[in-house]
Amino acid sequence: MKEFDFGTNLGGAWFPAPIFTASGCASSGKELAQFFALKDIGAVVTKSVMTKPRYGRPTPRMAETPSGMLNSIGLQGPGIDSFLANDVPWLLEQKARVIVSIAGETVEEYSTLARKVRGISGISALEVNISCPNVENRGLVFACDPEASRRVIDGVRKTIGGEIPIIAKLTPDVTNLPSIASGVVDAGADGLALINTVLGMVINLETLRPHLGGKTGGLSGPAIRPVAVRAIYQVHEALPNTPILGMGGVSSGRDALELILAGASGVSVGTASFGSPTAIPTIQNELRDLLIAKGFNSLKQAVGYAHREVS
Amino acid sequence: MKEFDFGTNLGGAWFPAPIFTASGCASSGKELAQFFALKDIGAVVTKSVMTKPRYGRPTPRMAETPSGMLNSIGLQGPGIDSFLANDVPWLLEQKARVIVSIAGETVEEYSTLARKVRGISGISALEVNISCPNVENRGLVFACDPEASRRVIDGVRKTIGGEIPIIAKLTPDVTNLPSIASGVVDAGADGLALINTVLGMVINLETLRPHLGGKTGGLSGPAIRPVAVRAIYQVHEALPNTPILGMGGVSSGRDALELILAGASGVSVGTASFGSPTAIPTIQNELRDLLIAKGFNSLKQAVGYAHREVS
Amino acid sequence: MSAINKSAQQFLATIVSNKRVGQYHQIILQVGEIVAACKPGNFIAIAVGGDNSRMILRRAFAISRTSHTASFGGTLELIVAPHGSGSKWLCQQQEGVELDVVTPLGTAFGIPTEPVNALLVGGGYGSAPLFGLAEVLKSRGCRVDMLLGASTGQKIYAPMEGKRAVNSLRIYTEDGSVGERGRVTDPMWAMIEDGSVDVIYSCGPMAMLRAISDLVNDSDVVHQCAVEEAMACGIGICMTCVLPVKNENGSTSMLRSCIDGPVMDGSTVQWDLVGQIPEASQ
Amino acid sequence: MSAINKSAQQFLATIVSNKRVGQYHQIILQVGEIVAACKPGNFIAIAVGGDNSRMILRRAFAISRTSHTASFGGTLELIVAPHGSGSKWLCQQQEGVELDVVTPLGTAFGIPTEPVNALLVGGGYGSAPLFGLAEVLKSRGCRVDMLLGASTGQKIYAPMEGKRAVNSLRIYTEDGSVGERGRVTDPMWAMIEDGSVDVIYSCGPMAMLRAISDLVNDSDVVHQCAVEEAMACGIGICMTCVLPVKNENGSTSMLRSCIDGPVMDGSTVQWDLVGQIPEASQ
Ligand SMILES: Cc1cc2nc3c(=O)[nH]c(=O)nc-3n(C[C@H](O)[C@H](O)[C@H](O)COP(=O)(O)OP(=O)(O)OC[C@H]3O[C@@H](n4cnc5c(N)ncnc54)[C@H](O)[C@@H]3O)c2cc1C
Ligand SMILES: Cc1cc2nc3c(=O)[nH]c(=O)nc-3n(C[C@H](O)[C@H](O)[C@H](O)COP(=O)(O)OP(=O)(O)OC[C@H]3O[C@@H](n4cnc5c(N)ncnc54)[C@H](O)[C@@H]3O)c2cc1C
Ligand SMILES: Cc1cc2nc3c(=O)[nH]c(=O)nc-3n(C[C@H](O)[C@H](O)[C@H](O)COP(=O)(O)O)c2cc1C
Ligand SMILES: Cc1cc2nc3c(=O)[nH]c(=O)nc-3n(C[C@H](O)[C@H](O)[C@H](O)COP(=O)(O)O)c2cc1C
Ligand code: FES
Ligand code: FES
Repeated sequence: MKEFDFGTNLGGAWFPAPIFTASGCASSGKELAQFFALKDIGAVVTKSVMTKPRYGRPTPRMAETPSGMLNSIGLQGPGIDSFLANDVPWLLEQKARVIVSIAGETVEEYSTLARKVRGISGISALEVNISCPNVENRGLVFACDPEASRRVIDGVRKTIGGEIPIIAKLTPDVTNLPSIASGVVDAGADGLALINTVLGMVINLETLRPHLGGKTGGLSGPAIRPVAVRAIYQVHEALPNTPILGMGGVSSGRDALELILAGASGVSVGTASFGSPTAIPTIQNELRDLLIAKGFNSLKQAVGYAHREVS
Repeated sequence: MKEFDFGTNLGGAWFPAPIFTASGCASSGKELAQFFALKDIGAVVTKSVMTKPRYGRPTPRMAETPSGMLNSIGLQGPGIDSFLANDVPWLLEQKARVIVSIAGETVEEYSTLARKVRGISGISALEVNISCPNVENRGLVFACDPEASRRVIDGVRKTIGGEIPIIAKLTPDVTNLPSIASGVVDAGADGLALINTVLGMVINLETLRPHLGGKTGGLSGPAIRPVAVRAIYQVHEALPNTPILGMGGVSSGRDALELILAGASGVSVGTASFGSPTAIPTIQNELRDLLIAKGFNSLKQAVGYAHREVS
Repeated sequence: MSAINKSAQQFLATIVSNKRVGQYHQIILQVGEIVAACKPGNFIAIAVGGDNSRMILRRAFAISRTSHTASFGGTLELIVAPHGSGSKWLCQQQEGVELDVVTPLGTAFGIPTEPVNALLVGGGYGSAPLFGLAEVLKSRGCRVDMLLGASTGQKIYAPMEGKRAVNSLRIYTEDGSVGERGRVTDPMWAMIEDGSVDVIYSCGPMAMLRAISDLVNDSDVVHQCAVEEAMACGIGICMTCVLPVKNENGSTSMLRSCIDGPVMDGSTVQWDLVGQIPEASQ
Repeated sequence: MSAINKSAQQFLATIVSNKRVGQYHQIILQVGEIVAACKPGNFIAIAVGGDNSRMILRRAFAISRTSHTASFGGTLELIVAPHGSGSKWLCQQQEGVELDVVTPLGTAFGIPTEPVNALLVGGGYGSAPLFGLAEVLKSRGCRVDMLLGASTGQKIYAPMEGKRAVNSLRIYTEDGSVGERGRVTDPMWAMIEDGSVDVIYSCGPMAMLRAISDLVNDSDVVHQCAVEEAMACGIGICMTCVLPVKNENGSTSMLRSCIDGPVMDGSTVQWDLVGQIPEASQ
């Protein structure tokens, strides 16, 4: 019997397994290393980093909701220089595959960040989180604006050249996701990350005001899984040749399989790690067993399988 | 002590209490009448009706998801003539307040429906469900298209005149909800119903294909409550004088209060009735007790309270 | 008030006992006076998972038998297969636990006014409501034959007391582990042909119900089947549970299997259209 | 491997006992050898609601005391207030139930190397970790005084055995139902002024911790406080639990109270900035 092939490919980068951390849900990896070896999972996607150090948003920064949670962290972080000098070398020492996520407030900031990332070797891919407010356009989120999305990716593409794959991370909070997706692919994205959190709010019934310091927050967790599956399915249908890194509410192997069948070549696990620090290796093992039980010889065979006609 | 005032007003129509059924989640009322008296709740919002009888979508039409469900009913119904001849008179006989929900495939169909509704007396308001595919524009949902949304409401406004309030029901699956909302208000909507279901999908792990007959479906239930609260808050902020009928994941009095504080003048309860046929009167009682416990003298005082500065 | 589900109520029912029987759980619920309104074919809808459950919909189960006991008053018996998370949760609940239930729901099996020859056909836990039905039919002087089938013997539910209520019982399993190897439909054609059957009552997987409908198609045998469609509400308000049913005038309606069923006239169900949409309009 | 939470593990812990004590529940968990790594100040994160829970995040509880018994091996004691749905669920779980836990998490109270005069101040269930701490301090030759406060007597947690470990114990309630009417901070200024306190260890509501910090501000007294911020992950990966803390160079960092706390140096926490964002960058 041929051995089961669990490896996956995202725009040229190869990973031995398809389950990754989700940006912002694993910090820079150190904290999870106590619970499992980072090299055993597909890759560590690091928290979106900006040019300068950032304090983020005021607390409270989270609210639990039915089968989900809201967060409004506001991209607190050390800034790209400290991140590249300290966090990336540590991750590479652990033999983890590293996907660096960057976030900016202007088209220019993304290019600057990409240039700095390009200078470091050993990074597997660049995730470009464009679900951030564009300060040059009334704070409108880049990924909500087809033109701004394209410009960000175009700038990053020109900076990065062909060195590492560029994965554009999109928000589901748009009227026409496939059109935003094809815009960024035209601009040079090698892959897409779907989905970022869904915009939500909780009112605190003690204060009678929005609970989060940032008022609105991003909804994640199992509650949004059907939205993630739909988004991945729609985009895979429109762009069958563009690899997708799927995410949104995955907390078991069967959840991950849903996203893969819909069209994801890899799956990031975010909120589930908050509920269980060992969620990622557990999900990865469950997925492998499930794929084998369903008769697949490789992960690749299962990617987008839900689109095929029933024979 | 002054008596607590639980009444509410939606674009001119008055209701003795603020909890309503949600369109499509109470059929035409008869089925719930076994569990409570329809006259005791704010109003019955009937299932969106079209001009002709409709079979709807193929089964399976539902999938349970974490703290939510997907449905793809596809507006099965008897058609407007049978509906107005049979269902409305029965509801009026029960002394229920009736909000008729209409749905169309063309701008013209909405006007036709509105004309027929205008001919019947005793109806409290008209809910115009524009979260339907527009057959004249590649099936693009009306409420995803600012121009089509405006044209539907404009047509209905001209037909209805000022006889009964028009409430436009919007989908949250858009990039800029406040702009769609202000477009339909400009076109003549007296109020807004927020939110319709969120587009989602579930893959069946036995067949490895989309579970629903209609492939995608609408996500409802507690999972989407944070999205509803955010949508209502955003739209109330943009249009503080437009009454909102809120809905999305309400299954207790505290949930209803969240929507009201965010800006809803009335609250429809949909999916919760599937889990419990007595959900609506229970929620209505809980809400009343909670408002009184929080020190409000009237429902009206609480509407949009979360927007006020903390003193 | 309307005529739909006119005896139905939502209330708390206490589990009186919960026993494993083969691959099923026999669960007895204390329900009080409402037991008198529960007829064979009706079902009960149960909230699952407790207060903090992420499962927001009720689960439907056929009422297997009803009784009145001195110690518990009116009780209902359910036969539950631990299938997914909701039914597994239910099977784990112990004696004394209170369940939030809505019952009696849906249509009941029609009981003939005159004594007839009745054939009761059950697949898997589909046999559950047939034993209660058998008792009623016997009390009306009917002859009651029963055919039960399942993939394997562990999935045959046929309690001792139940067997006493029928004139004959034959069991079929696909693996031959209990009874004869084969399917319940195997002997049916012969029984229909020799005129020993007036009415068939069936409950089980949709494929079985369809096969029976096909068999009786050209005969005079009446076929009442209890269908099982995925239900979100169980009370007629969501339209998820529809089945294509032929009207008198030849047109097709999508009827709700929760209120126009679960018991339906097998000859009117358009089995070939299940999961599809009729082309013409109603 | 990294140095963060280096003794922490995720495992199933069995409830050995669950007793109501005033308005709290005292819950004892069997945890095995890991008990040796649990220090006063550390906390445990518990998954709540069972398999089908709509609550997806763990709940954090201070480890009140640890022990080694012949019958159960290593055990942890928790004092749980039934607050919202998660803690209420926990308080309802019976002996024998297995809980999914992660522990020991976070920083511990610093133990002085020389005997000192220690004042332990607890608000509500905040007294829980102080009794375990008191035992450690006593064994190092410290003098241990304790002040406990709450709104009402039912919310004072002060077990018999605990009382034996301290040199003095004074209780304050706002309604005067137990001990003196007033707040724990009332007698503190005098105690600090007469030099009878070297270190204060505090645990309780943020307002109490802040009030104590303000009191000791101009003194030489060291103040170690266990903070309580809403935590999504408890292990340092989500950044929800941050507090503004002053660095040596005068700048402010937003530190994670789950891994850089819960025990923090009260003099470095910028209490006036809690819930806000420092203006300058780090
Ligand atoms: C009228 C009626 C009578 C029934 N009688 C019995 C009985 O006597 N004994 C018994 O064991 N089962 C019976 N069933 C099936 C039972 O309702 C399902 O097994 C149960 O709902 C599965 O829930 P779950 O959470 O375990 O599975 P999941 O697959 O996790 O359920 C997910 C969702 O799908 C629905 N669903 C899944 N399978 C079925 C199914 N087969 N039929 C309907 N809905 C389904 C569930 O209700 C739920 O909403 C009956 C169903 C109906 C409609
Ligand atoms: C380090 C630490 C130690 C703690 N020690 C104890 C203890 O020994 N005994 C005790 O009774 N409680 C303790 N708490 C508080 C306890 O974690 C909360 O009461 C509990 O999380 C409330 O959950 P719930 O589901 O009952 O309430 P809900 O209000 O329904 O919880 C909703 C969400 O908010 C969070 N949350 C709510 N209140 C608090 C709070 N006060 N602190 C932190 N998060 C909160 C919950 O974790 C959950 O994610 C501690 C908290 C922390 C951070
Ligand atoms: C606390 C938190 C912080 C996050 N931070 C980031 C971030 O910095 N960059 C990013 O692209 N996505 C961020 N996300 C989104 C996640 O990467 C992921 O897209 C989303 O949470 C859906 O996956 P999940 O349901 O598995 O969490 C964050 C999510 C959470 C919950
Ligand atoms: C089964 C089902 C059918 C629905 N049908 C309609 C409909 O016909 N017209 C409409 O405007 N909304 C329809 N909706 C949307 C609801 O009215 C409501 O906007 C949505 O479900 C959110 O509320 P909830 O979470 O309380 O269910 C339907 C929802 C469900 C679950
Ligand atoms: S299950 Fe809702 S209509 Fe039948
Ligand atoms: S709770 Fe997640 S970082 Fe502290």
